[in-house]
Amino acid sequence: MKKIDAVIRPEKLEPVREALAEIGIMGMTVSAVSGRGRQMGITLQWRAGEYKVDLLPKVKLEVVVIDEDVSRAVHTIRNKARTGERGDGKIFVIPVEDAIRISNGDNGDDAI
Amino acid sequence: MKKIDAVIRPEKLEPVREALAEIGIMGMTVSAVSGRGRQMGITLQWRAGEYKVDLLPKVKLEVVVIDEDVSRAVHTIRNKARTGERGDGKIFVIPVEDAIRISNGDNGDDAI
Amino acid sequence: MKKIDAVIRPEKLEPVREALAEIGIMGMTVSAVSGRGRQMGITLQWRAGEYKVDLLPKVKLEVVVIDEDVSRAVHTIRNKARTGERGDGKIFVIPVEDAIRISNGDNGDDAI
Amino acid sequence: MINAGDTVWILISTALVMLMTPGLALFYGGMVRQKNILSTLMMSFAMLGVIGVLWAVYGYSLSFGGDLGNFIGDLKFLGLMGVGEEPSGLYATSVPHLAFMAFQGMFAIITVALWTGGVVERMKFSAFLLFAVLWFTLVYCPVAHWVWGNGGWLADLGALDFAGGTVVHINAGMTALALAFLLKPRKGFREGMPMEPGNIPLVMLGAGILWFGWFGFNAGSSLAADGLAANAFVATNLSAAAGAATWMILGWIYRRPSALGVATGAIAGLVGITPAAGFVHPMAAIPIGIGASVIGYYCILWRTKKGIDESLDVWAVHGMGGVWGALATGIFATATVGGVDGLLWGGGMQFLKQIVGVVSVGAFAFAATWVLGKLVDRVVGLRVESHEEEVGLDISQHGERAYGGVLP
Amino acid sequence: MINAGDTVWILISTALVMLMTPGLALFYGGMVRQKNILSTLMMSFAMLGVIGVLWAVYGYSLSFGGDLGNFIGDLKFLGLMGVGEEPSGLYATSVPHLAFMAFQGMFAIITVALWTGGVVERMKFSAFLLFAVLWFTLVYCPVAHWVWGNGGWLADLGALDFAGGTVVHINAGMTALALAFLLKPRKGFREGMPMEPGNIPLVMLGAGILWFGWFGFNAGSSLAADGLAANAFVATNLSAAAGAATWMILGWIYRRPSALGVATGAIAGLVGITPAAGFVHPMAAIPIGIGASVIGYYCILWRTKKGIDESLDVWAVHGMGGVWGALATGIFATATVGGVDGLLWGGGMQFLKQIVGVVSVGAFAFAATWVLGKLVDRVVGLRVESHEEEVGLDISQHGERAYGGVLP
Amino acid sequence: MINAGDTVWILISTALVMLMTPGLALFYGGMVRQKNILSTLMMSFAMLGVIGVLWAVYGYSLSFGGDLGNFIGDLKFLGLMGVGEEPSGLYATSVPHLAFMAFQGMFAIITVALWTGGVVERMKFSAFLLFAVLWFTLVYCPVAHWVWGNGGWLADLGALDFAGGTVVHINAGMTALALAFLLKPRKGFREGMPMEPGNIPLVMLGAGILWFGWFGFNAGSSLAADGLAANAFVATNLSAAAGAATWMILGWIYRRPSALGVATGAIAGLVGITPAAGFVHPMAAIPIGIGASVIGYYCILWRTKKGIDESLDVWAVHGMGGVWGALATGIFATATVGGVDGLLWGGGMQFLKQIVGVVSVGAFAFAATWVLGKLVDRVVGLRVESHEEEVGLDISQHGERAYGGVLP
Ligand SMILES: Nc1ncnc2c1ncn2[C@@H]1O[C@H](COP(=O)(O)OP(=O)(O)O)[C@@H](O)[C@H]1O
Ligand SMILES: Nc1ncnc2c1ncn2[C@@H]1O[C@H](COP(=O)(O)OP(=O)(O)O)[C@@H](O)[C@H]1O
Ligand SMILES: Nc1ncnc2c1ncn2[C@@H]1O[C@H](COP(=O)(O)OP(=O)(O)O)[C@@H](O)[C@H]1O
Repeated sequence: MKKIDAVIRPEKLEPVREALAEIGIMGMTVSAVSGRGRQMGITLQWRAGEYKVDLLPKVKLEVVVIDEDVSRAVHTIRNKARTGERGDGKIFVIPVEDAIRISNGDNGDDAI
Repeated sequence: MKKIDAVIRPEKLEPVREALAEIGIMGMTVSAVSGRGRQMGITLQWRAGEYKVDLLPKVKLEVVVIDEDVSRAVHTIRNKARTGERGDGKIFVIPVEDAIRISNGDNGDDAI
Repeated sequence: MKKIDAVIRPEKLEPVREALAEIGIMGMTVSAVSGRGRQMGITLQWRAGEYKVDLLPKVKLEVVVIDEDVSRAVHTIRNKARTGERGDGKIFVIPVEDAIRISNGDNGDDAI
Repeated sequence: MINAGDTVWILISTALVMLMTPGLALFYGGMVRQKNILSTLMMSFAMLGVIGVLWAVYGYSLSFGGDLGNFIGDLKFLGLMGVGEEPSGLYATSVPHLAFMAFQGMFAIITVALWTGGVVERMKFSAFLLFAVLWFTLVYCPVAHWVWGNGGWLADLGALDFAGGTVVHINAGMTALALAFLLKPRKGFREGMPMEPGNIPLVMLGAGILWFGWFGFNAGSSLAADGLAANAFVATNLSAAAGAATWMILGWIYRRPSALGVATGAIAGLVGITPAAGFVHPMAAIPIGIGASVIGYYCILWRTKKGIDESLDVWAVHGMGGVWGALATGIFATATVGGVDGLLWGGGMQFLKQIVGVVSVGAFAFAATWVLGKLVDRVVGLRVESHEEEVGLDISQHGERAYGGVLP
Repeated sequence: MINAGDTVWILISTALVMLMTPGLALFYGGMVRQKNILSTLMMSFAMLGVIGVLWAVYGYSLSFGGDLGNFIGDLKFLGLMGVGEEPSGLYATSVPHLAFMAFQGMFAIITVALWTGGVVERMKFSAFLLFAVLWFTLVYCPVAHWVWGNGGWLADLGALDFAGGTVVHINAGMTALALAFLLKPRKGFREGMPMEPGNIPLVMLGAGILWFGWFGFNAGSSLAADGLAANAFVATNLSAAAGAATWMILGWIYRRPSALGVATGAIAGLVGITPAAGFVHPMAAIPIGIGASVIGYYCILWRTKKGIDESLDVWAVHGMGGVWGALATGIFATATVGGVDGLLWGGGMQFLKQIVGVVSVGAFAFAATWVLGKLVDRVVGLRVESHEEEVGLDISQHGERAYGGVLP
Repeated sequence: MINAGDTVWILISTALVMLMTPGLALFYGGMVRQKNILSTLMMSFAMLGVIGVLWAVYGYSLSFGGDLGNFIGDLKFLGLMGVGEEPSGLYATSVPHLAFMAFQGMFAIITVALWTGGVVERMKFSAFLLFAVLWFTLVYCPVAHWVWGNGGWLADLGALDFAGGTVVHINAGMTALALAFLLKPRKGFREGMPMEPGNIPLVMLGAGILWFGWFGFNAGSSLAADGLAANAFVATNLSAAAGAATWMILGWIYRRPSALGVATGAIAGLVGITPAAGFVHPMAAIPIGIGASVIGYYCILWRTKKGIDESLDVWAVHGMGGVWGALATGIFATATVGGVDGLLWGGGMQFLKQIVGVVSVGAFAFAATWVLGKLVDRVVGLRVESHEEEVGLDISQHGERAYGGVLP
């Protein structure tokens, strides 16, 4: 099992979510985060003049999948989250040793 | 050391939090997340008619424990977070290579 | 590659953010979390009397770095996030198997 | 004869008192946990609808119609029959009867909304609605008649209540207390689970709106744009100010001057001056406001220690503040303002009358609520299911959530 | 001659109607997704600025100046020439002409703000401003003249509109519908992407402010602090209350009594009574409010089913509610209140006149909007770029975000 | 003799001005970082309490009591002695003296609340309270006496200030500037750390409430419900509208039309017209509003460039806007409205008098604040500890947090 951590643009959550469902990956956990990377910060307005904000709103998706699904999942996310501009975000793959479904106690790959 | 990522129902945070304290596990980090899984989304009301929301509010607990405590912690979370219905959530166990306590520099198992 | 999960005081985000930029570590993902540890909870006021809140606001930084940068990053975070009091937080180091940059498909160390 | 100045005053005061109910909704809504904010708002807003209609249909008549045994009005104003553009002859004789009716209606609405502070975060919405209608009919209307109705027994006795210390505040406070006993504490309350206010800025806004609206509530109760209205206006503001400052200081003595405390103190001061505003010298509002804050503060400490979950302190702030205000009216009233002297100026009898008002309204409200509450509990059940309470009433009762969207 | 009571009434009513625009801004702003709340607020606030100035410069004159062909006013009040402290002679003869002018100006502002509910979350701000100025000049001013101007053809015909059922609500509703067609649905709307309201407590607050302000809107339209004002006041409140209760029940029948529903029902009731408030008996406000809610409810269901993204239901609640109100005026009007009898009391002709008013204003608003909208689309483009819509209009149009700071 | 219409007008205007303080609290509170919103709200709310009481106790007397050396009032109205239901004889002779007193009190409260915008996010609450009481006593009361008190030297000179351009706005603006210098910038300000507004919708709501309340502030200052009130009302609205539109355009020229900008522009316009509203033709409000916005805009740019952390721009918007308004009164005043001609109509002397008013009030406020501020700094320390500032003043000063609960 692997956990795929994908940090994407908030407006891309919708298409990614749908595309994952289409390839049968339903389980996912989403959180609102802020990120900094190669993308420049954003310039916002004050009453007069402006100021720069470094950390931009992003969405973090955590998707735990069985080993065989990793590349499919990564692919799907990449395709749907991509604009080609800086700031599209990144995908990290992290090992998971075990998974347990709370409701019925399934564990290992069964729990995914 | 392992990191236990548990995604649970928000209303179960309280009992889980207490139960972990009782077995001596104090350290934990909690965040508000949204999740999708086997549980159907929720139907909300609009002025007239209704709409479906796919992502449900969940709480993510991150608890880093020494290897010996993993199963106790997982057990405790499972017991307290369980209703038996779909949507109870999942627990993932992730390897941790090192831990450092910022205040005094303790590291490894000492830092937990 | 490693993912450094650092849970710090919210007011220390600013200096940590800057210090990491100075040593060339730009990429990071930040989220608002609540945490419990050795630090006592906080006592807040009600209209009359007070109540205790166990979970305190913290900030979680996730920084994925190449293996060589881990100790520099950990060091920098520690230095800047430290007050020496309880509640300064912790840093966890977690293995990462792969990284992909969404915009251009770079992967592995190149994607960091 | 209709006087344009007086008419404007009543109309705008009516609008101000109407605005208090949304203000109260925010005041309460910001104080509950985020998962229950909409259900808390709904209780007040639903009353603007339901009681708004019922007041015109029969409530006004039961309160201000002809007298039945000094206890309740009759049905002569049913469906606003005979309530028209001309003054009523009995009440507010320089403004259209309809305006007086509307002004009084806003008091009925907010009184019901007030005691919802005792039942938030756990009362079933259907039970709430049923109970509210019963309570309005069988408690509010009679009590309003006793105190303000032509022929009401407390009016005849001469118990003073300028703008609703008994009718509104004691009434609501004792009702909230009885309901809190019937409903039992929220899950986790006894175990010390923090019930953190979800949005204090909304509480402050609500307090600001309430303070603003209270000028209509109290000074409008003069029913004319005259010197008495000005007296009531100034007393109202001074008591609110004194109450706010006092509570701030109390909080500071024990720990910190809190925003929630200042807001609560202002409301306590406003409650305290309500029955007195048109009977006392404006400067008397300062001790009255201070007293209301001190009483409210210690009553909250006491009820918390006793483990009573009268959640948003309607009993402490409105109930006990109302008792203090009613008694203070009997102490500070001066004939030079409202024609009646209180204890301080030798009016001992008046003080006794005030006690009669306090005790009878308080006891009646508590007892009647107990009976009606038990009844409603039998019929539909007062409390939501345990898991509905855990999930929050916004989702479980109303199918909504306050702050939508996973993402900012 | 100036009457102080009447003058206060108009001034305070003007202030109340002014407050409705910020109230509406919150009502709408809370209903959109968080990323668009500021852009939604801005549409209303910008109108307070822009239309506020234009009204004094030429709008008042085009609406209430001398008559040109029964269609529009002339320029005799250009730049407030001749609009001074003395009464106007033609309108509101007991208050300063300036006060009447200001009162009417607030109606113009909120009417423009109203239809923004149909274009939120996707209309370019520059296009919005340009269209708003054109629409105000070429649609609002003429229609106001038709109905309320001396010599306006609908006024001459005798079509009744006490406080703006046609001028404000039908007008805004049909405009919103036409714009919604021109703009097309928001991204994801047809695909069922949830467009979750980002801050329902603000919606409730907005509804409370609107209800409060509406007393100025309707009862202020009596233009004097008299019995008729009281009649309009009471009718307004009853219709709002009945509307709120009705919508709550409708929601309950299908699923749950929702806060958003109660707020919407109150507004529907307020819309319904607007043209009628000074012509019907207060109790007639109950069926009018119920009707407005029922109509609004099913119109929303219908337009959703049809895939029409008239986003915040200006058409359903204001447009169709306004139609109902105008017709209901023709049904329930009674000579004892406003001097004219409706269908119920044998006034069949009046009902026909109301139909003429409804159809002509509705059709004109829709058609003129279509033409002007196409024009603006050609010149600057009505809609933001696709990625601007995704990111949200707060950032893309205004360079701001509502809730700043990464961290609480 | 008391006139009911005038009395209503003053009472309701007093209520409106009272509401401005909570409005201001939200306006400011939404503009600071989330961790400081409650502390910002508290500064305003605490003044409603503390100054509310002190005004009745001695402030009114010091401002409007008999004259001591043209500089300050005496103690003849101490504890409202002799301030009753009858008109005062000297001021507002058609309304109860108590009503005039209350109206003036609301100005005192909001003036103190205004300059808190310069000290937010870093001033110790205890120091704030102490300073506020001293400032109110030693700066506000004298200046109010100079300008409005019977015998005040600026009143005698004939410097015009209809509703508080000098007393309120210049006074508050210069005070905020001096305090900002004494307090030094917030941590991170000079380093360019973003100080992102935490809740702009609350700012917009606050601006809406302020605009609404300002009708009482300015038009109420006519002290009668007459043509002059209508003139002031219209001028107020036009200047606000022009200010809002102007700021929007300025923002657009440089970058984007922002919501914060529209709100700020409206306030600037309202400030500008304050001293002039009852002296100029309504159309003069348009250049006045435009001027106030332009001046405010560039003053903010300037002070930011200079690294001055006068955090919420009280100096730029109120101080310099007030200067502009006072001078503009000397330019645009016309005898046909308020009996005095300005520069434009040949009243050059009046313009010089206005300059005297501006300079003397501005200099006095700045200097007195400097002295009192240093004193308070010595006694309790003006600024919170560094770590308290980092954690936020809500927690460190008030033991509260605005949006409670870990979880939505
Ligand atoms: N090394 C990293 N560690 C953690 N998060 C990162 C890292 N690099 C980037 N991110 C996350 O990805 C987001 C996008 O990164 P950015 O460099 O702006 O985009 P891109 O790489 O697509 O040009 C950042 O806002 C941040 O949240
Ligand atoms: N594969 C997964 N990866 C990440 N998070 C998951 C995964 N599966 C489930 N979750 C999280 O767990 C929550 C509960 O999952 P769900 O399938 O609804 O419950 P259950 O498995 O208990 O029936 C989801 O809302 C989601 O947040
Ligand atoms: N074992 C743990 N697992 C996950 N998070 C932890 C753990 N221990 C501490 N934390 C996080 O670190 C924060 C600081 O911990 P605390 O024990 O209060 O500080 P310190 O160790 O610096 O005295 C906590 O609030 C929590 O968010």
